[in-house]
Amino acid sequence: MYPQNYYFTKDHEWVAVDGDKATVGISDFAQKQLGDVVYVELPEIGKHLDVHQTVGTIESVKAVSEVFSPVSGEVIETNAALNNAPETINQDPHGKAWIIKLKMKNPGDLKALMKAADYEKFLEGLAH
Amino acid sequence: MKLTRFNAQHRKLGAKMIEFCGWDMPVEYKGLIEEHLACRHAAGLFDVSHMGEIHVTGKDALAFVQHISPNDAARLSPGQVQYTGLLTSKGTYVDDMLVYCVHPEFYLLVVNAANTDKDFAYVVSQKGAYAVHLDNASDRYSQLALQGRQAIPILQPLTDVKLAPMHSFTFAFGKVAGKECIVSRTGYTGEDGFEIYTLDQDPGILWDAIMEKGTPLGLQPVGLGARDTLRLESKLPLYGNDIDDTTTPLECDFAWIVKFKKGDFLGRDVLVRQKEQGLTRKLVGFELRDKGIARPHYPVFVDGKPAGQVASGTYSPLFKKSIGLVYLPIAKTVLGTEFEIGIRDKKVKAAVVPTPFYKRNY
Amino acid sequence: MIREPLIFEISDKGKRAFGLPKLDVPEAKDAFKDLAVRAEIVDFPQVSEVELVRHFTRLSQQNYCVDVGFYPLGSCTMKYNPKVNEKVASLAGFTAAHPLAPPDTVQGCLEVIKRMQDYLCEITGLDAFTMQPSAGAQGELTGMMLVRAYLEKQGNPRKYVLMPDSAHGTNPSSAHLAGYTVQEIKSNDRGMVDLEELEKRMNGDIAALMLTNPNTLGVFESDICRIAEIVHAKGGLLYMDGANMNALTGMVRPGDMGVDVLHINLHKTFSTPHGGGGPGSGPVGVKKILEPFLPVPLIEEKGGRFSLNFARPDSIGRVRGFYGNFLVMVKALAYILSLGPQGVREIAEVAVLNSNYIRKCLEGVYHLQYDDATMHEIVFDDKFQKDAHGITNLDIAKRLIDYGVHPPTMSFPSIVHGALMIEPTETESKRDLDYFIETMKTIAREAEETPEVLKAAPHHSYVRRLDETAAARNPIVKWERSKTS
Amino acid sequence: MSYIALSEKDKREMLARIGIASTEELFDCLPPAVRLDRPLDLPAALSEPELVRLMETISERNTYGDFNSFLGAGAYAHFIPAVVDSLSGRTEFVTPYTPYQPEVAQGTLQSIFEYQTLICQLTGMDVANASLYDGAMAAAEAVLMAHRVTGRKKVLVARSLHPQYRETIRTYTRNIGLTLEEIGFGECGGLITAELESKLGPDVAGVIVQSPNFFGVVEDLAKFSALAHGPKALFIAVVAEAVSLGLLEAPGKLGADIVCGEGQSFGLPPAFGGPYLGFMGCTKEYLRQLPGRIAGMTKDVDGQRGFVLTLSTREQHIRREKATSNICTNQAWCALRATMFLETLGHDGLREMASQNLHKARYAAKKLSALPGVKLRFSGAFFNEFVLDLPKPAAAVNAALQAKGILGGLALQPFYKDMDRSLLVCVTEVKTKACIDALTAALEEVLR
Repeated sequence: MYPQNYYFTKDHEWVAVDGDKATVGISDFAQKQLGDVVYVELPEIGKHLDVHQTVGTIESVKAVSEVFSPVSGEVIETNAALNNAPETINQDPHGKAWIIKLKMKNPGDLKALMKAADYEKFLEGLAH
Repeated sequence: MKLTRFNAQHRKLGAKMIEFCGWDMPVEYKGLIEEHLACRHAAGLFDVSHMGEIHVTGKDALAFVQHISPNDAARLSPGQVQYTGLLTSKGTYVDDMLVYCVHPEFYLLVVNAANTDKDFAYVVSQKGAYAVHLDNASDRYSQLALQGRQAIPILQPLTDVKLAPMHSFTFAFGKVAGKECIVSRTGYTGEDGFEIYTLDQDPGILWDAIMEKGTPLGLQPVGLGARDTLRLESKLPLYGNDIDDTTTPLECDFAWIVKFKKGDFLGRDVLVRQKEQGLTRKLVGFELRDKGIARPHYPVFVDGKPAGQVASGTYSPLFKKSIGLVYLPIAKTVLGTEFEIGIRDKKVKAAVVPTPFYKRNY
Repeated sequence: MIREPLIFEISDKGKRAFGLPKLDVPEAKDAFKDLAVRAEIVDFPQVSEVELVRHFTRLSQQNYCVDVGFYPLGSCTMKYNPKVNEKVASLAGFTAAHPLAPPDTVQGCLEVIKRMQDYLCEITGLDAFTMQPSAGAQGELTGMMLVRAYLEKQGNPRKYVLMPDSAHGTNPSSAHLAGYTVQEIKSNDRGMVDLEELEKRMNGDIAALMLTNPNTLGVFESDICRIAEIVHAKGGLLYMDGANMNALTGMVRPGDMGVDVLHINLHKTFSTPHGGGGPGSGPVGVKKILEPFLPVPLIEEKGGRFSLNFARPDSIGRVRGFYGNFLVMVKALAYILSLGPQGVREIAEVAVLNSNYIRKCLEGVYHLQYDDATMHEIVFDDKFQKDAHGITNLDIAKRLIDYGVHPPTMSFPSIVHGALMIEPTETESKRDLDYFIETMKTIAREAEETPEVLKAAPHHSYVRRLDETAAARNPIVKWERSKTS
Repeated sequence: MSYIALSEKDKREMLARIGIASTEELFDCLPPAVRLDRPLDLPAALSEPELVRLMETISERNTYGDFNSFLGAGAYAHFIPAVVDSLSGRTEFVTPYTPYQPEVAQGTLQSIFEYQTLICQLTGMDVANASLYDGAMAAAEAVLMAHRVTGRKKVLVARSLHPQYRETIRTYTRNIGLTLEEIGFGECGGLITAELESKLGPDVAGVIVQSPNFFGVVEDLAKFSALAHGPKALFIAVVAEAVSLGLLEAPGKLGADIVCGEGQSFGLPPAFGGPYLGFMGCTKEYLRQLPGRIAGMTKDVDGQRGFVLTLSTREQHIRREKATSNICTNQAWCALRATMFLETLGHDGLREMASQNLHKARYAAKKLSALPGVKLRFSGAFFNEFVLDLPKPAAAVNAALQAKGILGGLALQPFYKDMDRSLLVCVTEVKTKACIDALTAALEEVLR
């Protein structure tokens, strides 16, 4: 279910790494929690983010939730498609619905993150 | 946590459950927007068993209801329902409620789940010398709401009550799926539809039968989430957001439930004065002109200066935009008036628009 | 003793007791053209006035009546009928008035009816009254038709009417004639309505609960307010049979106890004479919600002028000709005016006192199936006498006749076997009460010592026990020259 | 004035015997919440002289007695012999209850038995009951009876049946699924034969016709009963003016299965509409379907003739909802007066009264219809009532006549929309020639 090559945070973001480029989104678990996503607020390109700094906000009809950056770096691309099709986040959270791409400053940040298997265990933990 | 008598049904449907005023309630099933639109375009079924029911009985029942309600219950004949408020002596809301005239000596008050105990205590405190018996029957009642244009085709095969001839805001006793019920042509969605009350201790069949009949007609179970967006699109007030013990029916634009001519009632003199002196603020509908979603308690700015908070605000699944209700200074309540709402770090443009946002056309 | 013959047996051609003035207009020629005219009225009586007068005077002497002695007929309220009421009811102004006369020529009659409507509203705590029904049974029917009309107006007349198994037989037949199916509810072990049972049985198919209160055992349904609540909660109505109003006047008002519709009997509570079985009068009172459905016409007053209102679109119509048993209303009005507020209250006060005095004095002598507090009447039964000596309530009743007392009611309530339903009313003197009590004790003794005397009673009446079986098996319901005599 | 017979001493002794301090304790069973905590709002008690004065004052507000009245239409002014008031006023007749205890009620029972016999003789029926409330209710009970007997649900009702009787029938039948169809009246004022024929069928329970009908016209009962019997429907004859039975053939002899009607004419004053007397008889095969009380003859244990209420298994206290009727008390005392009235008049007296009614009505009709613009509405033979068609609205004419001290009759427009110029005039034996001539003269003036 959760892509093996992704890293996950306790706040339910995911990171996919390609060299020093990191793609960030929210996990399937997170979108389920949010329910129907109706609005996404994206950062400006070029903005520098530290670990756990706010990337933007995702709003469902009932809830607002912030997306935190799993790693530090500079925003090099945002998924403008989400402005007009926020529901993509419910439909394809691990794929089309990526939120930002970062140029990583410190790959060491990844050490603090979970791999898919650990994340699933972590979710089971939440269930009980 | 209290369970409604339909809890098993919600679990079976895999509803997302939350605690709501001490009740284990479904907030959504398949998804808020889908549920919202199903109710707008076909029909929705709501478990609203958490609502409060209070019996007012005895020979002074009418006189007592007249005392606690600003609306004129004397106009009700048996079988009719009336929307009104439960007011403090200051004319502000303790709650809003429906008054069912079952008989001139038997009235049923339906109040909000969040306020049931407070309301009952308040009603009791008003008993005084009235020859009435007050009974908080909330836990004995279960209640379903079947709302939407398909409500009659879905419900009629299940009941001996003739639905089509019923006027809105009337009710009848009858059997639904073999269970003794009160079938009331009322609702909280802006759609046509029915609220079904039963004292049956095992009413599960009601839910199952209605779902079975309704599913082919597009019926969906609807959770508390969509219930709120549906009511807001129709500008039906929610206690705690739009009305509370600081607001009066006049301010929230419900002057029509205040019948000064009927004689005295709780809060009357204050309301008379407020009417004479004129309102300083009023509840109006707005929509955002820019991106974003205005939510309750977000700060409001008029001419750049802070002017209170958003009362109700949400994303409208039907209109796909951000709508809401807000108290504005009377001068600023003119349609089209622009103001700002603080959403996190920015101020977003909003404008006063006509309400209700949604009005059914059938 | 002279056996009084039937009038037909003393009739003889040509005898007359009456004559008219000579016809003062010319006889119409061909008067009988196109008419089927009868040659004679075969065997129609012809007697002299003195024979006629003696005939009826002797017949009258074969009747027992309230003016002769104690008449404790339960649920019939055989109280004294004041003479002045008869006098005022015979005033020419009232008796001559034609029911279709222009209202401005019969203001007095309309005032009588209007006053009765108003006074009965005050006494019962209801909002409107119709004086039209001729007697209790017609009042019940009218009341149930009102219930039906009210529910029909709301879209569903409903199917059933609930009533306790202690109800009088007219209740079910009236409900039936109003188009309802009767459902009985068992009384609890105290002879009262069982609340749990009622709550179980009450539903949206039930139009009304028909209740007699105090019930036919003379016991007040003390849960009446709760009963009303249970019935009202399902949109049903509470009907009260006011047959026993004599226990309540001035003490409590049905309208205040949640009753929506009731009938009362002027010939019971309001002392109009029973006339050997009528005429009665059974006015029906209702709460506002039922007022639009009352029979036409209603009498209304504006600025001292009385009028008849026929324009009532929702009315159930009329249940008889004209406006009711008017002269009976005149007597009841006279009674209410004589008594005044205190006197009306005294009715209940003393009726209940008398009944409880009898109860106290006869407890232990006769068996009581229920021992709750009783009001205006008390239902003993023959258990002691029957078990020990095979003496039934009928034997006891017939023996009372020998002692110059009218027997109590025995035909109901059906939940008491061998019932002796005793209602003394408020107008009895202590002397007469004591005489009755002593007589009942004597009869109880006789049941032990000389049961055969009771079995054969009455001994001193004009006729003795009559063969009712033969009468029903081979009914002779009229005199015929050939057969009868 | 109070009618309580207990002294204070009596009360004290009785309370002591019961073991309580005050009568209040006897009412502890009443819910305190609803106890009346104030005196009733009624006029203060009156002494007998005050009461009589007040009631006389009220009765004098009726000015009706001052008018020369020709009102009938179901309530008739006939002479009442003194013996009727004197004998029926005997307390032994006035103050007993229904004769449940025959041993002490032979007076009432034997007079009912005589009453039943007289009704049978007059109507030509085999059996009659002990009376019903009034004519309208008797008609309704007759319709219900026809439904019970035949099990059919449609009843044909003559439009010339008294309007109030028709209303009462409607009220009594509407809740038990009976349908009523009216049969119109023709030029003669009687039932339209063709209409009856066309509406008769195997679904018809009964045909109910009044004769003399509401317009006073005597119906051809023989013809209509024969037609009704074709599809085995019962024929019900209604008589609202009972005195006519003294002269006209008994409906039973003309084929009626049930005869019912209003007995007020027999010794009961108009009294603003009641108490009156519903009478009802039928052929013997329907005896057990006959509603109301019935007295029967039997013997006591010594073989003495006596009378009892019989066939009570038809009644509600035994049959409950299956009873033939819900009626319990009847109009016993009114029936007693009728019995006294009929036995006082006797065979010849009743015939004489009936024929005087006929002759006086014919005289009045002749005089009145001779006035310019006035004519008899119907051609059929009538008894003591007839309908005049006037050149002006009847209501207006009535008002004008009233101003002259005359009540000319009943304007029919409220009962028959299209008859706004029709007046129903009743002339009984109490109307002298002078009274009739006064009406003629007054009408002439009013119309001039």
